[in-house]
Amino acid sequence: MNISIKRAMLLFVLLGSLLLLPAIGACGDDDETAQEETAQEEDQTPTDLGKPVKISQTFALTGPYASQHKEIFEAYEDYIKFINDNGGLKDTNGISHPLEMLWVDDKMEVTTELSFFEKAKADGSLIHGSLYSSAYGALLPKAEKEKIPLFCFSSSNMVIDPQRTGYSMFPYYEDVLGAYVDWFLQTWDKPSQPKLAIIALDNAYGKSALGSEILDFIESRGVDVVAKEVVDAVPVDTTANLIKIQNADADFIYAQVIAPTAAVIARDMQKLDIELTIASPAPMGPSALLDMAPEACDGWIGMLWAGFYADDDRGVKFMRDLQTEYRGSPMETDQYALGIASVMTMVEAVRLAMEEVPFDELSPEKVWQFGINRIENFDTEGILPPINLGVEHGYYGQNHVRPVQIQGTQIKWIDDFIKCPDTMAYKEYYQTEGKAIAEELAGE
Amino acid sequence: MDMFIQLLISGVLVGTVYGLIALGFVLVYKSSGILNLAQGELVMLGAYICYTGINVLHLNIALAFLFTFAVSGVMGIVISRVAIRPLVGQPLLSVIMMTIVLSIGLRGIAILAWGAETEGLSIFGHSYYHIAGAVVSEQSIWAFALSVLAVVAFALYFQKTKGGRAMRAVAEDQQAAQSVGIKIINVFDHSWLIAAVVGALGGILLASGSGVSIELSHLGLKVLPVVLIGGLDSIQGAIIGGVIVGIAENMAVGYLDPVVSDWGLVGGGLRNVFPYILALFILVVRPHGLFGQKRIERI
Amino acid sequence: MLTVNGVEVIYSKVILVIKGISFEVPDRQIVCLLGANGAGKTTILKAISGLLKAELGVITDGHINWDNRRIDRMRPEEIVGLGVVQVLEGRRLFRHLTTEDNLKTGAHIRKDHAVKRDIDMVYELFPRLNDLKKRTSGYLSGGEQQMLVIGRALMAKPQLILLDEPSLGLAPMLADEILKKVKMIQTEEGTSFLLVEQNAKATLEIADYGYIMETGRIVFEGSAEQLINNEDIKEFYIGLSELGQRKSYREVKHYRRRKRW
Amino acid sequence: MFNKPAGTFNASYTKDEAIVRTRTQWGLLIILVGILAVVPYYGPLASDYWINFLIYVAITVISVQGLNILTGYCGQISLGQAAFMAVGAYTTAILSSKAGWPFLACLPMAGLMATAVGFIFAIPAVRVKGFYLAITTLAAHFVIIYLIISLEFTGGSIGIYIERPRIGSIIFDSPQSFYMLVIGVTIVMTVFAKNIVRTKVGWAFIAIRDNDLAAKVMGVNPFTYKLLAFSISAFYAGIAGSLLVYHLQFAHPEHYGLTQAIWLLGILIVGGMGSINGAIFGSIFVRLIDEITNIHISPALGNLFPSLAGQMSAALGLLVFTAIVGIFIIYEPRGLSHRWQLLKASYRLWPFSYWT
Repeated sequence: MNISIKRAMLLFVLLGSLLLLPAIGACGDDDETAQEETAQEEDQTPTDLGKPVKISQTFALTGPYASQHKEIFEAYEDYIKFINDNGGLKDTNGISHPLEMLWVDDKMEVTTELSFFEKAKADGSLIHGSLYSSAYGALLPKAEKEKIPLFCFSSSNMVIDPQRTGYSMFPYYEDVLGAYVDWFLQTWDKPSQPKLAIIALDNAYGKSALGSEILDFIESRGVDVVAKEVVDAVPVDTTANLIKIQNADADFIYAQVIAPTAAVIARDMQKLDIELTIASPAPMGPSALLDMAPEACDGWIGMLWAGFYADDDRGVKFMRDLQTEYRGSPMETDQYALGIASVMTMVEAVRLAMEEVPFDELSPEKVWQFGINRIENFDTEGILPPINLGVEHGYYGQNHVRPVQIQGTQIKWIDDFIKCPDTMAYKEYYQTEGKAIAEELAGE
Repeated sequence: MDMFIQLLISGVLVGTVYGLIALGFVLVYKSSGILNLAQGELVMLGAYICYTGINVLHLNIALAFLFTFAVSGVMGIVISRVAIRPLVGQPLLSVIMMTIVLSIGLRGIAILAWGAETEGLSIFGHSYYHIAGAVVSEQSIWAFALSVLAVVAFALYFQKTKGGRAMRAVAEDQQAAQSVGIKIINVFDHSWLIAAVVGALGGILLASGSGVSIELSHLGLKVLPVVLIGGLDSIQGAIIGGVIVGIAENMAVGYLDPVVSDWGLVGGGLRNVFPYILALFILVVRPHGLFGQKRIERI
Repeated sequence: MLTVNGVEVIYSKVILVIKGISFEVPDRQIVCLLGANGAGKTTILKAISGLLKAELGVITDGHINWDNRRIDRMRPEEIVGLGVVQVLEGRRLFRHLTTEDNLKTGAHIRKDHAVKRDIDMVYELFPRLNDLKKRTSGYLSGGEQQMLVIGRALMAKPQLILLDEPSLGLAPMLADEILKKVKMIQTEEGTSFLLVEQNAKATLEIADYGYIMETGRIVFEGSAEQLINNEDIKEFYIGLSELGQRKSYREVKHYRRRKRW
Repeated sequence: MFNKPAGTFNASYTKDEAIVRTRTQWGLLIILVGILAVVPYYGPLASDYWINFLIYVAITVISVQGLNILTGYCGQISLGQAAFMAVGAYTTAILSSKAGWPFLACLPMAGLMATAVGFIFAIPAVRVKGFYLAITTLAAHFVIIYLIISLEFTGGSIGIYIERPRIGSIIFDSPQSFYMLVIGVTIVMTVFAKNIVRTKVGWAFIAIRDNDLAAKVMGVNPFTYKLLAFSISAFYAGIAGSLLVYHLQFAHPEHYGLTQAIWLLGILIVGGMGSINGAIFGSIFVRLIDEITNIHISPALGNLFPSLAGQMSAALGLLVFTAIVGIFIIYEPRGLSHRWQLLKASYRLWPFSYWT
């Protein structure tokens, strides 16, 4: 009896302490409100610091994309610190407002994602971002209904079309594959029909390279898709897949995978003595691949949207300085560059809206109307080609990729930005009808 | 034909590692009747510990292995004492949930300690050999050889030593084992220690190919079809089941993927699912796996 | 000497199985516990050997002493270490181990190197086991299995063996043989036994002292002769009436319902 | 069975079998339903954020009720519940977006489809027990998710968007109205579950859980009843999946991971197996803790230790789940519902609460 009482007490103490957790969370909130109050007080004194401007973003710091998302997370943090260290954002009255990022690790669970979205909305976030299609897809209907601008970091064409208040400013996976095919065909000089093999990760990201639309597109370019292989995120062995590719006599390979997968594929290719052109889209991360399989990855091509790699553009220098200042030394990872490009654009949308709308009237809808729709030829100074968002611009975001290659122990740009083809046959839909919907939304 | 042999040989090489990991799984099941769904996490942690040994503590490979075994062994004992001992006599669901919960907790600890990043773990050479018409990498030969060595060492331990006999006794009849003075909880500790160590070895061997990451724990789930096929309580079943799954995976990719691809399943991708489907079929025919003992139940 | 003093056992926190019993097993003696099914004989054995804890049974009152040390709070392996070994009911072998390995597990707690010699001693005692050394024990016959579990218990060099229903499911001849061996062990090795049996007649022939249990209580005790000569015992446990005739089951039951100790 | 108020005796079998036994209970029930109806409009929970949370809790309750019948009552461990939810979700998504079926047709169809799929996988599953069963249901999970992600008509890896549910001319467009719909379904499903477990079927389940061989001897065919339990459980999962997909308006295979199945089992343990109340308590308790940890604490912690932000927040949620479920398994395996019983008993027996 005594034991059970003790146990019960222990249980309640433990549960009680768990229930204390919200109190701790609330303490955090208190701090915020306290900050806000002090900020308000400071408002009255002419120190020029207003209430924070909030943007929100989710990351998946657990799960297969964790290492990429961590770099992106760091990029967001650094850039926001940079903005705040340089005086924050000015509103129409010339008062500066610090920038604040609300974020959460969604663990790739859609319910956390949705819950956070609602909380961010309630907390006054002006613009929201998520990193992958399955979460984005669930947020889009809600964002659309309330006209909250929603950024999807990387996505398949199918999820994001037609665009209304959701954006991906990076090219769609299908389009990147299309660009790779076109790019390869430029140097194809043999008389035979070129044969492509596709290796896809066994999840939504990977399998978007195997959709029927993109396969139709590739066929329309006169390329034969001879192998469609599906591999695990962290495979033990890809020999079987590669032998099939070898037997199918492929001429080039496209691997929609992440770095650990690429490392295994690279080693198995070396083992089986396969020497074909192989490329991957941005989530693969060539710098990570170089770390993991330095002896086998020579020649691997990355179709990147943005990145470092010994470029002397101002944007790249800026990122390097940012990393040196906040992280101690430049790490030069390509995911970081993507993160910077993304957060830059989000902040730019907020900044543009703040130029037009008085601070008190700022809302997600206003940011969408006066911010996003006014992003035209937004220059990230070389990180990305100029970005266009919004209704008037023919294209949403930017649709360029730039190939890099691992050469020995170096990663080098091997071509300039290439415009991606529109691989979706039904793309006409949002050029006409979709545009009408967007205009209608904008007109309200 | 060439492809067949290549697939067969790579299947056997990988399958042995699966068998090794499954061994730890079977051992815990036999001695304590607990389905260790955290085996995948033990595999993952083993790889991380070895990574720390090599890249942070700068140990040489032999020392790094010993370091890994020592740390994993201690971890196994701690798990056994903290999480498993209170479960004696609890219902099945509690036991299963405890190991699931344990697996989640271990993943949390790994993330806390190492972050969620992927690291390379290069401990074997990168040369390639042609054996019987197939190309095999040095890494997979090492993996095979070390797995076989570990399995043999373990089998000897299990058959010939006092500790091994105690484990077998507990596996057969816990109360009778207690009645001759065997301390059951010591045997639990023992079996978790071995499970953690063979898991860690499996982790190192797998990670030497695919790198160290949290996702390595998913490879632990591959053990489940292995033990379903081989039988939960059979050590030889674990090894043979491992090899069967290794081969089945490769054959599924090589020969079945194109078929199901034609049926409209995009790209096939049967590698992970096929062992489970195979296991389901085997279960329908033999509910206790190929080598599992049929338990006689009394009301 | 084993002393059980006022022990009460509760299962699963609700079922009172042993309602305060006391008895003792002097050194070098065979003491038997007789009683019907469900009287709590096995439970008291498990309470002594410490195996009760694994079955959600708890000793809630009283104490058990062995050589003036309290053992009721000890763990089973500690009790085995003190020389008290239980042989469980139902020939609980390690069925997939060989005969010899079974005997070796019996010596688990021992640290000395005389194990080999003791194995030979067991073979001497049970010559049949010698021929079956390498056989998987699950394939032995019932009698051989019973010999093996007793042999296995002997390997721990016990001073007291708690023997639970050794003749259960054995042919009468085999049962007698087993009991003879028990007597032999007692006289030759000086091991004392606490013997639980259904077969009262055969048991009382080898026992020195006996206790009768019913529904968790000791209702009668006495030396073996006293018990054999007691009319009631004859009636219920040996199944003979005064006239030496077997009574029908119905009559015994009827009588029993009427008469309570 | 100390769940009757002290001094209340049942004078007839009808009364003994009734779900709600006393007038007080009726009163409390009506008040509870009233509160549930008012919550989205007044009070501290009347925000989109909390309504979203409550909707999700209600959907969880439905799914856990199903799992409770299978695992808590019938004793069959299932790791496949998330996959059966996916079946319900995809049935709804496909019928609604491609065939234009209305809500009232999609919802039961989702349940039935999940039942059918559950039935197929139950055939190998009922032949095995214990650990083999657990892994068999795991296999079912992998196979189902694999099929969803690989087939064309399920939208494969892309997913399917669907419209808000509508009944006749009413569109459940606002969070509040959808909340009402979900709560309504949840109440119906809970009453249904309560009804199942107190009938002959329920007792057969319990007999099988406690000892299926004994049940067989007593004339309960374990095979049939296990199949039935699997089917009922899958039906609940299908309904829950259907509601979830209406809530998200988007079906995607990544939404139905193995983690979800594990969470459902965890909730069952925390709530207390074999208890209808337990499923409700568990869902609220675990989801609340999860919500607070993930959304509120973990970013705050991350901001506190910026250099470890990623690690901290990623690990926290996992460790908290481990802690909660682990503590319950070890210290209170009968879950919250048992605590609730004790509380009720001590209240009723007061001041003579020596019963515990």
